[in-house]
Amino acid sequence: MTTMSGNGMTLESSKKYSYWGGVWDRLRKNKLAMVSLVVLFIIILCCIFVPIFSKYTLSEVTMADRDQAPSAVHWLGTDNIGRDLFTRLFYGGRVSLGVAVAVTALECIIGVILGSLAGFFGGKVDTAIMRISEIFMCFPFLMICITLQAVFGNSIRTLIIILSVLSWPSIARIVRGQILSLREMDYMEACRALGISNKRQIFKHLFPNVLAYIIVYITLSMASVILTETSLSFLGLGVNPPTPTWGNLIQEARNLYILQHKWWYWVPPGLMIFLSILCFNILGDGLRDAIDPKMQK
Amino acid sequence: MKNYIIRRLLQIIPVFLGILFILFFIIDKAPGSITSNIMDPTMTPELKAALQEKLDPSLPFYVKFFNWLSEAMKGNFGYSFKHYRPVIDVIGDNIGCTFALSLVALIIAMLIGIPCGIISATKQYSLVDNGLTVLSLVGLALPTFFFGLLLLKVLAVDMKLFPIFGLMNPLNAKADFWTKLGDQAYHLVLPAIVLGFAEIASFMRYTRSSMLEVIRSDYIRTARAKGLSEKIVIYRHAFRNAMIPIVTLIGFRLPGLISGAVMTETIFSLPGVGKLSVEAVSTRNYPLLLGINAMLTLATLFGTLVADILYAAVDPRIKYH
Amino acid sequence: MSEMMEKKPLLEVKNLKTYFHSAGGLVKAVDDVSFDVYEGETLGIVGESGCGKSITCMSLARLVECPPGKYEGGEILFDGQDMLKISDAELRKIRGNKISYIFQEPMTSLNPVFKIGKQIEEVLRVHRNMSKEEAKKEAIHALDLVRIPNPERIVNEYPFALSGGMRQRVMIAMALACSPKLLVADEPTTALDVTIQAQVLDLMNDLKKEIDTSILFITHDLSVIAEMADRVMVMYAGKVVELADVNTIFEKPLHPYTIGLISSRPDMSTTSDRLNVIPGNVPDLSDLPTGCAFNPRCPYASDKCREGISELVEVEPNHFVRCYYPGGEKHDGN
Amino acid sequence: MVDPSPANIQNFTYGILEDEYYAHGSFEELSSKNNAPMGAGKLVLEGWEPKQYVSLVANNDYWDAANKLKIEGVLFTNIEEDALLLAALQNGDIDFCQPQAKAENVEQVEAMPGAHLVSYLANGYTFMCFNTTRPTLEQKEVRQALLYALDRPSFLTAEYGSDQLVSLGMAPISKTSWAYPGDDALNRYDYDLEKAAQMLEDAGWTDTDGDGIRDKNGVPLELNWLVYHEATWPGTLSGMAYDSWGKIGVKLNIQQMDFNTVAATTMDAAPGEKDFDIYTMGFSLSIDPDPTGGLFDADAYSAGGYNASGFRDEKSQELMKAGLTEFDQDKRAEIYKEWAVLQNELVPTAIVAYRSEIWAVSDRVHGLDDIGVYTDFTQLLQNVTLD
Repeated sequence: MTTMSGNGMTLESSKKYSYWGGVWDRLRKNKLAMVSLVVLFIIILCCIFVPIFSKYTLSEVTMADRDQAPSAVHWLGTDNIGRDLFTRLFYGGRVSLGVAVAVTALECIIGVILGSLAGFFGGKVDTAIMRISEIFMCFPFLMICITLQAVFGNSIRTLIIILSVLSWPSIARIVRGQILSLREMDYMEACRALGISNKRQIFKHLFPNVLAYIIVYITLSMASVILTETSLSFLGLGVNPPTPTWGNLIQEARNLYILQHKWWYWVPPGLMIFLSILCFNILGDGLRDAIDPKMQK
Repeated sequence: MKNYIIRRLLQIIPVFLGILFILFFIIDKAPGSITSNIMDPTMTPELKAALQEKLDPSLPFYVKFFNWLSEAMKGNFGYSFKHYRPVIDVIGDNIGCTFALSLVALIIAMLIGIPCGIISATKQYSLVDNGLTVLSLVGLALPTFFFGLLLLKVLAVDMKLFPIFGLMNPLNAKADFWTKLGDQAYHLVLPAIVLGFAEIASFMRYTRSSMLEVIRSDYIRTARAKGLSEKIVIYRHAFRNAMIPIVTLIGFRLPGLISGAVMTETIFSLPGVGKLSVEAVSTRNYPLLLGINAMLTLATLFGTLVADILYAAVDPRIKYH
Repeated sequence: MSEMMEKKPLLEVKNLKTYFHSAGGLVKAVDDVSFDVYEGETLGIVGESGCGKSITCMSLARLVECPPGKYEGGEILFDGQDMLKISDAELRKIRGNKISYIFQEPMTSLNPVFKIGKQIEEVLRVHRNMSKEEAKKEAIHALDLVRIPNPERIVNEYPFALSGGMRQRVMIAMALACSPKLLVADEPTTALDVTIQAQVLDLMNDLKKEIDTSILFITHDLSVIAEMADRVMVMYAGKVVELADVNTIFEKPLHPYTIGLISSRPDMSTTSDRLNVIPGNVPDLSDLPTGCAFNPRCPYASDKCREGISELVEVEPNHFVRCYYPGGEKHDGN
Repeated sequence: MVDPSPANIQNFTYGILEDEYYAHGSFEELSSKNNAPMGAGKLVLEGWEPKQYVSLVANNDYWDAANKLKIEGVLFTNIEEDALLLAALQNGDIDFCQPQAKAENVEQVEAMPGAHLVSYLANGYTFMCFNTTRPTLEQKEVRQALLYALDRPSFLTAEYGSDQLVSLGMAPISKTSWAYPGDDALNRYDYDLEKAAQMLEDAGWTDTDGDGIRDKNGVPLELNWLVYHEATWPGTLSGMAYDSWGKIGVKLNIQQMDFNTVAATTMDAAPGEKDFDIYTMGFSLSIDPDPTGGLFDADAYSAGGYNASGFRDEKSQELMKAGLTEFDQDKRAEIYKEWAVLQNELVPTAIVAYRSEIWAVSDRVHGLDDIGVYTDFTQLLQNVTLD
């Protein structure tokens, strides 16, 4: 209620309005995004606390109860050498999600730094970085994977390095595009007029605006890394056995007999992949709409 | 405009050579050789070493690079030992199927994705919008090979509506052109759906977000105030502006037309460039590998150039000098 | 000005209510507004931003985006039809043909990817189903009418190549192409600098006579009102608070808000170094004070004003005001 | 023909080639002739589409008129995804195919109306090669202990679904060969964890630093096992070993890579640079049991040689040479039996299994049912008739 006092007017707005508070309010209204956030949260929790839920390890072979359908003893059944699939599913989740987080983080660090430099300084720096990104985008993804994995060994670490080194250009282009358009804005003109240093301009003024786009990119990149890991496992380039990942667990589906008769081999990993990617994408969309309803992708 | 294109073309050459040079460096590091795959017990080590030297002489990689480049300039992309044929012919065999498959998939994706994007943008947050969004996200969430296998199992193996494998039925190898074409199209239906489904999602989301931005602008209100029908306002005025980012998306998809889709080609036993490049890598067939990658790199670089040209063609405000 | 009265009103707006159902609650943007527009007349609507003048004029051709907007009630009689009831098809025949609009922001009101000519021809082809060639000739004629230099070239230009003033002229050409009966101008000159503003206003006046159209002119700029309007309607917080011919409004304003508005205009004669200001801010439409919305800022407000609001009363011929104490009569102030 | 040797018989498998046609200048010229082969066989190449089909028609003027084909020809179609072979057969697109020898495939063929099964034990084996030049694996006892600690019979049922299709591998001679010493002469290395642990203790591998992994003179018993993804059985076997060996203090790292890289790191690498402890592969053998130049031949320990393990044993070399100079098959059998028992005991390369081959044949095809280990289907084509 506006109250009148003296000749001035004090205006108490009903709540402290912060940018991210607003984003969260709008996101909360998007039911789909909320559901996916909850689903993702549950999946992540299961992956973290799997040792508590299950008394088996991911590599424990018990030939006696091999090839069992889901039962009270093995909640999600066992594979052809009697390893407990419930444990392997969520250890696999740890690896798959872990790789996704690591790749996305690394890719964003490289991409954002190079993108900001290209966008902010423009000119030769911009063309140089863009040409480099073009080179990286032209690389035959497969050939690089096989070679680097063959040279550096097939560990999760190599997989993360390869995936992030090959996919930073996309975030770099997004960040560059944003900074190019933001740089022309009047408030940046003001910054320059006030003599604010380049570094401060980038991180204090430009970065928060670009942050919104980066967050959207992060959710969508999580989904695409999980998918990439699955396709790498299809070609046998995924993580070394016996470490399970959702990608290599679902390869069982390639056998029509198992597809038909031993559904518990491939349904749970398939479901996990499907749900996590779907939720990340819905969240990404929801976030984009919440951050700026008419934001350009 | 013309000298802009020439300038861009000149820029492509150094990038192209740079990529190939790095590629040579990487291939040189790859363990294994052309003859590692030969498991014939009667093949003595000496014979194997001689064959290896013949096919892939152990020169430093930059020497090999210039030899290859000078030959490639003359159009001779080398010989594929495994296929007993020049690299050009081997690529030629596989590119037709990949091009047809990817083109059909791209067309499916655009014909379905773009209208859906427009509909869900004009009815934002309605049931239709949410429904279409989730449906398109399902397309993105299914790994291609998984979706392909299920489709193949249900439609081809169980219901026998579509062929199970291959690009053509060998029995009508000698049939006239049109039956052969029809047969190949019939074989490409399922793979195109699989390949197109994921693309639908990206086209839809691109169109939706760019339409959302355009729909609230002043000139749309002017168009309505001029007494134009809603359809004309949306499809002529709004979409004509929203089309600009989508056109660039198509430009970036061009390389995909010939890079092939490994998983779809493997599941449906199609002779595609995707599978060919995997095979070339695992058998360390360097001449074939370089041939494919040279082609793909050129396609990618041209793709970006075409995207920019399309951008200028569609948006009058853009003028390249 | 009085002989206007006998003429039949071109447009009759009766108790128009256009509300907005936004997340923050119900916003009564246009709350029970009634007025008429006569043929050949220029009715000015003035008020601070957020007083509902734009929504009023947009409602005339149902151009308010619903949802979140909604036409709660009232009638808009034009050419014997109620604009709120007629079908979309009927409505479209009127928009751009009998009622056309000019908007505030010329830079973004034209479609950036279509040529100027095409955007004008579109109106002609839809409403006058002219052939391509005829429409093109007519478009060139329209551009000439709005005094745009060498129209043959401009017809093939894109909007980005033109200045703000030129684009506004194109908007006017487009609006008047079908010689509409009513031209609704929503702050057409606000975004233009002063010199261009004057040219555009002259142009509109000349064209008004030439095409015998009436103009509904919306602005917050009193000097523009003084120059353009025959009659003036003052709006505040979604309601009409005063309506009279232009001279009466400037010489003898009766509603305290109008008085405040007129007196806050700087003019050469005042010597005091402080401009007098209407205290306070424009009220939040979703959280209006009870009674007369102006009472918190009104020096003459009394308890009566805080409980209820008077009707629009014709205190003098053709001079309506919505205030219990028109002219700020003395009262015991309780 | 170089010098007389009983093994030269395998050189006849290439068939007779027309001298003039195959005269060639450059290497490319010769190898491009592969696209237009000229042979003297029962079939003639009629047409082909790369990666799709090869069509061969009956050779009407075949020299042995009595054995001319009774059918028009044979059409080979390319099906990438192994899982689709049986579906294509059921659909009638193909008449016969060779799916993987697994119980699930046998079960599907037997349940398929209009198709039947032909199966036999194949001439070849899958093996697990130890790098005997490594300190961890140079002792015979350690290799034997690792075998005792690997439940191979269970692996056979897990991977192939039933033990009719495969039999436990014990010696580097095909079980179907006349030179096979017979199961009772060989050690099965039955699964016995305690025995394995004890053997490691006796061999001096004890867990001195208490980290759960045995070590000796500071070297931990940690092994790198290279598997390729093109087949599923290496993954299964290594998965089981990871678990059971872990229980007796052996640390196992499994490295998955493509076939070419495995071959390159093991066989093609120069001696001393063969960077592996264990690798698994499957070999199909030639018709003669002579093992020279193979996995166990000390002279084959070179870049590109098949003996990646670096195994050298004088007795084994002597026996191999003796086998090549003896022309009486019974005497040769005795030499190779003795040689096989020696390898079964030294175990530089452990034989995992002798696998079967199965053919799924449509009922409308007659005359193909006696495909056998040494009779390829091409040798039966003249008896084939179709409904």
